[in-house]
Amino acid sequence: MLPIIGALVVLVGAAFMVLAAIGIIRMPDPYNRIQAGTKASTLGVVLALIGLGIYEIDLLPKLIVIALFVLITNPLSSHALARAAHAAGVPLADETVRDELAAARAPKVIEEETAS
Amino acid sequence: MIFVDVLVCAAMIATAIAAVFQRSLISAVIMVGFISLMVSYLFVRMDAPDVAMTEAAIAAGLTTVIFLIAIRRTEDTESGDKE
Amino acid sequence: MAEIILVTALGLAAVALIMGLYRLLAGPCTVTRAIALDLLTLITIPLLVGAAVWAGRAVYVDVALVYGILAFLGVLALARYLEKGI
Amino acid sequence: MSSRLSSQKDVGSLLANWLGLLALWIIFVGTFDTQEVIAGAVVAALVSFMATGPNPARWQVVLSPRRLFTLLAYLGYLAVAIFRANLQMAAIVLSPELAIRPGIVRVRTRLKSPLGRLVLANSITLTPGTLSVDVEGDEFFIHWINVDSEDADDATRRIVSGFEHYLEIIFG
Repeated sequence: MLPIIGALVVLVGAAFMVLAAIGIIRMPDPYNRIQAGTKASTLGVVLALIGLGIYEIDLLPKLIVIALFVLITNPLSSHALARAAHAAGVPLADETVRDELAAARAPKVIEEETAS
Repeated sequence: MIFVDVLVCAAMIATAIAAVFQRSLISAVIMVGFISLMVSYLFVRMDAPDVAMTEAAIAAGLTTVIFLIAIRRTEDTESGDKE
Repeated sequence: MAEIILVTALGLAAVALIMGLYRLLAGPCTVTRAIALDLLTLITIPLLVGAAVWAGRAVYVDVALVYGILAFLGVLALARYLEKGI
Repeated sequence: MSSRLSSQKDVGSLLANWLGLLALWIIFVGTFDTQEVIAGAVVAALVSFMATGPNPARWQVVLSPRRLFTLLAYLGYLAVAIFRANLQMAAIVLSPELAIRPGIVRVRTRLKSPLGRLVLANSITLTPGTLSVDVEGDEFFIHWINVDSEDADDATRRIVSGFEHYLEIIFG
């Protein structure tokens, strides 16, 4: 019974991964791709690891440690990518409603220029 | 599991060809990173987990950084196309 | 029964890998390619563990462990380069 | 040596580091074999002693039962939030017209400790739909895939307050 439950959990996780891949293909700009891609797949990966741990019960502690590492490091990399995209001046999609970070950045640059 | 291996091999070949014809060198570095990821998976499938672990540790951290430093010291695009 | 479901799930993960590969190859900008590499690394971790479970060798899990710890380093280096250069 | 372990708190954090590293070691090697445990204890003691020192960014958390229970409740709340946000994201991705209204909004946090802010920013990033792009002082710039409100206070209430309620007790 336990292997079937574990395999079903892995199946749900894999479905979330496919959804993340669809999201990374369909979304219009890098920020939305980070939203749909790398972060939506976090739940998929964690579910798949837990499911494999239920399937093969000996591996469960190690897989939980891997899942914890993924949960800690994944926000770091997606935050770094989003920040790099904004600093490199990657434009936001046409649907974008507002961009307060650019508004907050713009006056400061002018101040620095007048100061120097 | 064998069809996963076939898919992985096809993905590797496609990525390698794309990396050769890529103009932006940073994109080529990213593609090489993906290829080494898949090489690591194939090492695991071929019953060599120690080699795969070394490949993972070297490729994930070291090669990318070394490539990026090398690109920083030279140029961003391939020579010959002054656009 | 359980094995069939497991192989289906791993095949689904491989399909997600191929779909993410499309973004890696066709991505319009470098940041998009880095995002795709991040996603592909993340998908590969369960594939490695799946190979370990399929072969019945617990040693294989250590490779996934190394990727879980170190995978974000490459992406972090890329992001830092794209932001201001190393 | 005595300068490194100046106060009671340092000894406590050294001990906590040692226990955590030893538990990680035992999970990695997978056995309770005597040699393995002894080797792990020695290595964990070395590493935790090197990591303890006069570092201002160190964890300044004092453990108490109430904080521990709040931490558990927070983890449960985070899991539910991640699950719900993933289902919403799946609905967005699968809908044919791709109904998104993305934008970068500014929210304000009441948390004072750096560690609490780190955990808050990571939690915001971990739930799909919101992504913390930058931090400046006590203001977070958050990329939001569905900008529901134009007002900064309303956005703060919707995104941050749920997490903040728990984190204020844990790190406050």
